[in-house]
Amino acid sequence: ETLKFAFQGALNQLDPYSLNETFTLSALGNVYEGLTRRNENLEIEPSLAESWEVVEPNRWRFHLREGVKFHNGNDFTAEDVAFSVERLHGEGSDLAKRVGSDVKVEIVDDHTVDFVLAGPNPILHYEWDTWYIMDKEWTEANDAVAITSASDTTPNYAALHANGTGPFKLVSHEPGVKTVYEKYDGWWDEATHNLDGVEFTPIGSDATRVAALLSGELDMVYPIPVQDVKRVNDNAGTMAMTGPELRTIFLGMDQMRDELIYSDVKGKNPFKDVRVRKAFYQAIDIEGIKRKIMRDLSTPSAIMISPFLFAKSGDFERLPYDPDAAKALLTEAGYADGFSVGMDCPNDRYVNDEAICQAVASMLARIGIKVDLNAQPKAKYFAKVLASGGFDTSFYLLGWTPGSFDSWNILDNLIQCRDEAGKGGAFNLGGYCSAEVDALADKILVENDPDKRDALIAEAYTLSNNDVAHIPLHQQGLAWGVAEGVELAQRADNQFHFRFVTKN
Amino acid sequence: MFGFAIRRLLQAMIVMLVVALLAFTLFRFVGDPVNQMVGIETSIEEREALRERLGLNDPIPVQFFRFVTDAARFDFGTSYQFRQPVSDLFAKRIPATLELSFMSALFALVVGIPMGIYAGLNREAALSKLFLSVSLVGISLPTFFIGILLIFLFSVTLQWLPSFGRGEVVEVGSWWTTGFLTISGLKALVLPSITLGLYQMTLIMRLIRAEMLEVIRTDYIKFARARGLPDRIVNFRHALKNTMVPVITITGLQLGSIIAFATITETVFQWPGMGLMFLQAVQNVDIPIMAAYLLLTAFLFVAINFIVDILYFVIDPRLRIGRA
Amino acid sequence: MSVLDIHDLKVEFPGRKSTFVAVEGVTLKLEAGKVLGVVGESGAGKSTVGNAVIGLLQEPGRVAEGEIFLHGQRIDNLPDKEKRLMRGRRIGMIFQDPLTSLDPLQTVESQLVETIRTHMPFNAKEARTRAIELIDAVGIPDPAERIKQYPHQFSGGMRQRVVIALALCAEPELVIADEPTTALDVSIQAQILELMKKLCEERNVAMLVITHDMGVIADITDHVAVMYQGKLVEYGETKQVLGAPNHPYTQSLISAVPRPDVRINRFPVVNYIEKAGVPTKHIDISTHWLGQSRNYEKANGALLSIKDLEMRFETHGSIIPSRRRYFHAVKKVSFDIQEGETFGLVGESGSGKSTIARLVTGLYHPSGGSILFAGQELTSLKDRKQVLAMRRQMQMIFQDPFSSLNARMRVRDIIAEPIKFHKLASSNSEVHQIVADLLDHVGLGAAAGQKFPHEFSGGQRQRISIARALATRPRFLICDEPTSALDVSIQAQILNLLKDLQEELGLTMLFISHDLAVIRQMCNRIGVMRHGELCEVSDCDALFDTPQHDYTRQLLGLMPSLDLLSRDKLQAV
Amino acid sequence: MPLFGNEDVKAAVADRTPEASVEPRRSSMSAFLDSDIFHSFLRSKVTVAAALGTATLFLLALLAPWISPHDPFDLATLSIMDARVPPVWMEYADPRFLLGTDDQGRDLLSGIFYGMRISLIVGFCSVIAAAVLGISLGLVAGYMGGRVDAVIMRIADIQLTFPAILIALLVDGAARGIFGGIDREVFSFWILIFSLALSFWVQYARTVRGSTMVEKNKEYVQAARVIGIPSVIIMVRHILPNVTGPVLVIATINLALAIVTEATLSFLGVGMPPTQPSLGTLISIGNDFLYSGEWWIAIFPGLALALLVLNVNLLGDWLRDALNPKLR
Ligand SMILES: Nc1ncnc2c1ncn2[C@@H]1O[C@H](COP(=O)(O)OP(=O)(O)OP(=O)(O)O)[C@@H](O)[C@H]1O
Ligand SMILES: Nc1ncnc2c1ncn2[C@@H]1O[C@H](COP(=O)(O)OP(=O)(O)OP(=O)(O)O)[C@@H](O)[C@H]1O
Ligand SMILES: [Mg+2]
Ligand SMILES: [Mg+2]
Repeated sequence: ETLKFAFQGALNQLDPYSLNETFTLSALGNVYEGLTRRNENLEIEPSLAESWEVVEPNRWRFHLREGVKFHNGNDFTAEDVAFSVERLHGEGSDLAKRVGSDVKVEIVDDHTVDFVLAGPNPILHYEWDTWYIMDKEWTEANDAVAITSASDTTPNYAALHANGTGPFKLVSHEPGVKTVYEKYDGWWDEATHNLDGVEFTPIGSDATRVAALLSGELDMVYPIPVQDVKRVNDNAGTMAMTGPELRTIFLGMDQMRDELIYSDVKGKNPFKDVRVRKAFYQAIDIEGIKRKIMRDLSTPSAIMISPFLFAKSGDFERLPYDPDAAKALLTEAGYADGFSVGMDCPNDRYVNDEAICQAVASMLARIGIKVDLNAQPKAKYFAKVLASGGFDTSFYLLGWTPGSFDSWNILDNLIQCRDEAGKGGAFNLGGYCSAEVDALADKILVENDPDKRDALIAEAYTLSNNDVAHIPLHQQGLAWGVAEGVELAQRADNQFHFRFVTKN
Repeated sequence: MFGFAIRRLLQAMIVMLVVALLAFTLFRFVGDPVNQMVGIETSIEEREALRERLGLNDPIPVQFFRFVTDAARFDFGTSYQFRQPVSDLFAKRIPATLELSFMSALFALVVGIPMGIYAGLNREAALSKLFLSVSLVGISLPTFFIGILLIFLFSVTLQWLPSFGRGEVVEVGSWWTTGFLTISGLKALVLPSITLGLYQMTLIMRLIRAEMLEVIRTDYIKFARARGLPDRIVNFRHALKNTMVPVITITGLQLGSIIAFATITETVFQWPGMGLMFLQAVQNVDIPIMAAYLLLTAFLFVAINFIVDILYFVIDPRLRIGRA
Repeated sequence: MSVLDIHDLKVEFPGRKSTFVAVEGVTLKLEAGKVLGVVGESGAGKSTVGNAVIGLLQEPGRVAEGEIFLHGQRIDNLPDKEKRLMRGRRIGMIFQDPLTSLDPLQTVESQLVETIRTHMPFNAKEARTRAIELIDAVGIPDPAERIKQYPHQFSGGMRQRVVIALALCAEPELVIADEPTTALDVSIQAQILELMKKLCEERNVAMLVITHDMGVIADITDHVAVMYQGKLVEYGETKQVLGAPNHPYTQSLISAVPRPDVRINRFPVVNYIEKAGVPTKHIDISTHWLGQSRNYEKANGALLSIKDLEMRFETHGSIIPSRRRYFHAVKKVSFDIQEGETFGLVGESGSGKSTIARLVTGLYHPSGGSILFAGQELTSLKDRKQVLAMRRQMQMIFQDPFSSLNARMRVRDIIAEPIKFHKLASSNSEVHQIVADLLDHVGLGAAAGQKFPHEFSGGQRQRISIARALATRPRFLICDEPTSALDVSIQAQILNLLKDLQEELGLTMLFISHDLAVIRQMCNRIGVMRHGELCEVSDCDALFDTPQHDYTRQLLGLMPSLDLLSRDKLQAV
Repeated sequence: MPLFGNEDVKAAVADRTPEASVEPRRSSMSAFLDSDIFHSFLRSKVTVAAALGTATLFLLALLAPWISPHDPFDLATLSIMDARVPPVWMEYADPRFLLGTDDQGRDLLSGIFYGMRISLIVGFCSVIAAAVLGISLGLVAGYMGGRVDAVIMRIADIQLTFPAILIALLVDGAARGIFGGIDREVFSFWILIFSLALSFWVQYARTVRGSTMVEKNKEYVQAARVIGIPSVIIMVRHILPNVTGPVLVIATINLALAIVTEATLSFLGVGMPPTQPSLGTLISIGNDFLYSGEWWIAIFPGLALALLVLNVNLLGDWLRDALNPKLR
């Protein structure tokens, strides 16, 4: 059987280290494998490593699977792992943080590798399911050791070809047009799928993508717009698979500058006042957004992480939707007549991102805040609001999935203090800063006891929630369209792996 | 004729140079390419280093000079998104766009010309008025909307024709892929060609009609009738041929804009051509692709113009001999 | 039996509000081998008769009454298909303008061959042979070669010959020629008329010649029909009609024709033709506005003095100077015009007459030589004030009354513009007065100022042009073929008006025309031009009586003999 | 030698009729009502219908703030809970919203009125800007000739290689790059007008240049020069009024084209922002809801757009034929 599927974005190139982006990693995850992998429920499983243990607090030992062969027939050995770490740290790598730069690799024997750390790190291997192991000989033979950089005039061999150990081989790849995979007969694991091949086409336009599914041309498309879920379900021969996604969508406010860039308030920054932030929070009718914009395909969230990734998330509650209270808070803060503020929003990144921003704008209008919405494609949006753009925003919408599926990633990236240049919480665009939270984060990083760790994390969230550091909105839902007869696993991290597919 | 060709060629080169300058300067201000090349977690120092390596910190004239000399060698650099030479990417995409444009132009001409002739010769006939009114719909609805409605009707509801892509393509030689040789390839061409060609068809039809109306009032047509020539000869050999001169100009220009408008059609039908790549490049601020696309469109346009000028010589003896 | 027999023809054009009757009650007969001329002023319905015969009346025109017979067969009510078969085969047609009558994209051969093969059972080769014969017959040298060329490679005269060949190629019984020579030069006109007459006699073809040129009528026709406002007012043998016209319209028409042989003071204007509107007012120059500030210093010597004037046009531009090509339109021309005199310039088309006028008025900048006006060298004037002062003294009246007035401006604004621009009046109301006055003087009446140019006839428009020229209170007036676009009758009125104004205002004039007869009536001295050179300058009478230059003699020889014309009512000087 | 056109023949006829010169002047209005153009207008039923249709739509757009049941720009009046209400004749409808609401709870009917207003404003402004630019350059190129002409026409050539869509994408990107975080609501409008004008001016310039080259050789221009009037005044006062006929036709067609192009640009994301939706923005928003059964969000604005453009095009069509002297 051949599976034909489409995704909204393109698989631009095949080098597994050059782009840290969910879809690219997911697509390459069918060809390449990491030392670990995650199953349907996102639990970590052995993959190229059969098992591992922390032999000393700072030394992790990985026992590699024997008899594994790359698609070109080469054997998989410890050499390849060491090589992959080296390459991962090479210039132009986008995934260098997968293995910290202070981590040393020691080859014990052909199938045993030690990782020596500078300090304890309980979550060392959490993101290793997307750190793919490459074949040393193949890479060197094809002169692909250096990771592609845009200034190179000849393309990196690894950007156009792939040689992994995974369940599928790459047959052909035309970036932006079509990618063809074929079943790898020599895979070490037992195949639970029944596919002979897979054909991937990127289809950017939502309507066209849905049409292609409805007309029976494709077996699977994702994502499908939430509004089309019903249509896909009603259509004979197709159905929509929905489920929660790990990504948390939230609003952020510039609390760092002394005067907002985009506002009619001059000389001071209203967002420095927690009452204003709280007013914004309470003005938002999250249920309305859930029902009307997300069509119930979202989970309103009280904290910045998905409940699936944090055991104590049930302890938190959202501030109630209460425009009157919001108005009162504003008045109290001295903005009885409201003020205007510019809002930055992507329009092709998250599910219904622009519609959410518009809805937020009209909700805020009710408490007297005039929002000037600037919604633009993600490339332009990120260029503006991220560090490289000088955090050029006053009020923004952002989504975040912690790559390690762990709260420390959130604290580190989104909540920790940062300086003007972005040192510290690099994606803490609003520049929220609390010494107490930062201190907690440091403790969390090195805490090996899971229960204590969770308690510390809960404390950090409570502190930042009290400060209304951000306004968490919801975890958006996943919606995949599947043709009848196709069964697959929908992982909450929005990765699509062919090994879970059966088609008849 | 030779001198004329040389002169046109020179002008074309100047046009290309100016376009290059425009493309280059405009793109220097669009977004930040570095952000596109690296992942979200790359540090600021790393970004700065990359910026330096790409030459994005060089003085602008240096960058422009590099741009032009490279472009002259068909080297448009490496795409930020795809990490591949832009020229290779385009080489793969050009067949798709050209085949689509060709089919649309064919559709526009094959349907538009006879309708235009008919409407011009039978000004008051009911059928002419019907042609005119119906064709107006073609220019009254935005292309993307027509495309979406066609998909809705023919792909989703009737399931006759595919809604996206080129279908199966066959390689012809080492550098061309064609959809003309397979059933699915031909089927895939139908909807996009109609969507793209509808507007041009309307224009061509109206243009021919208007020209026809004028030409059949000229003295030489009157004289041709006075000579007792049959209507067929008068209408086709004399009138139609004389309408061709302006029609060729406009059609030529329209062909250029077919290629440009393909952007939208390709987006709607996920047609893997240059336009689709360009639009994605705009969204991802992939400067090398954008620059190459603009230069390429300009080049195609200039080339078409050149051909149109040469066609004049073939059609209009006054020029052929007058210039020699 | 006569070839063509038109009986009581009425042609109408149904319009939006009313039906316009273009031709009514026309009855004509034409015998084989004879030439019938149809004359009449513009719009009289001449072409309509021709079109009705060949069945090509323009929409929505139709034959409302009457019958047309060709060799006794009724043809006006034939079905379309048979009409088409008759066209070209039995009736040939020649139109006025050879430049536009031929399809520019087809060779002469293909046009001839297709016509021949449409009407005759020839194969391609035979048709080609016949085409070459025809081209030869109409006097084009080297027919086998020339036939392969395109129309634009032929001169105007040759193209008209091709048109004639096309009209004759199926040996029709009747040829209709609608103003066949109006677009051509006098010399070529004579050749073409000669050719047509010859062919007509040789092949025993009947010919209907439509024209408004009395010269053509006198030259080639056997019978003549005079039309006026769609009606046939006179019909008879040419000699009789021209020599002793019966109808007052014919009389007035004939009297208005300028003659080379007699010089008259004023043309007899017969009011039958056109109401000139308000009678022109006499101007007392000493009290009138036009007389104010006319105290120009009397030029010592000539008012206008041209020396070695040269004009070259670049015909082929190039960056390399040696590769540029020039056309020498005016070569070393020198002449003087005295104050108060009228100087005439004649010559064939393209001889450089208009170019000289433009050089004098400053529309072109000369390539060499000098132009002295009232002692001032014009080409060296730099100061804008001085230039304007000069411009004001020189005005021009153009040939084409239809394009010389801005269609989007009211007549009063057209005339007021120069007054305002040169600040010749102190207030708006004064401007108004002056405009009204000027309109009175050119015989239009002040009310005309409210209208737009398109509401006027050609003659009336030319009067507006004159009023505009007068508005700057000029001293020197250039008239570039001011009447060549007009009917003879209207021409007479305009020439009268110019004469009157010149007398009253003491204007100096440069009068350009290709019509020797008109020149003779208007000028004191005459210059003859050819190929950009001035061949001869002499006094008017001397030129006509004792021409010096060969070319002048040739020109005089080409003038149609108007001996037949009635000489009644002419006041010879 | 003159060729007598039909018009001229008619003038000659008027010449003969004694009344011609003494006829009292009629008012320009009654002259218009009596003119051929007006009558050809009345004769064509389609055109009359198109004119009425256009007038109605223009009026609706003009009066949008007064006749719309809701103010779609006033965000404070929107409630997300009103989102995607179907038109009144369908199930689950809300009588407040005649044609239903869009995904933000905006009343579609009001949205269409306002959207039409914005589409028309964008259309008119860009057409006027393009016409002013094109006419000026065309006049100068045609009148001056030579090098000036060559330069202007080469610029036009270069311009032609960039269709409106490309220009808008470029201008939009460049503007964002240069002005940084621009206020989309304000800038989109100007960017649209700028890009549309930039891509339309060439047509005007070419047409006007062509007619100017014909006109400048006419004798009335020479007459003005003989009087001494400076070139600029000749261009503006004498030539300009004589070359406006075709310009009017182009302008009408361009208005329709501008509205459609604006819609397309909205689809590509560089048109008017959703907070100030034009018809095109409304369609591209509704486009996402075409398959989900909420067809009215795209179809009603689409119909309005098609009606508007169709009517304007029909008028343009008629105008083209009516003003073409060669076809009379
Ligand atoms: N197609 C038409 N529609 C309406 N009126 C027409 C048409 N053709 C000619 N006429 C009118 O018929 C009358 C006669 O026109 P015709 O062309 O026969 O004049 P003519 O004597 O040939 O004049 P000219 O010397 O200017 O050629 C004119 O008044 C003209 O306005
Ligand atoms: N602007 C110009 N550029 C090039 N050639 C020109 C230009 N103006 C006039 N000529 C040429 O100069 C020659 C003289 O033209 P001119 O108009 O003076 O002739 P003319 O004697 O007035 O003829 P006509 O009787 O036809 O008016 C012609 O061959 C004409 O083609
Ligand atoms: Mg006539
Ligand atoms: Mg002349």
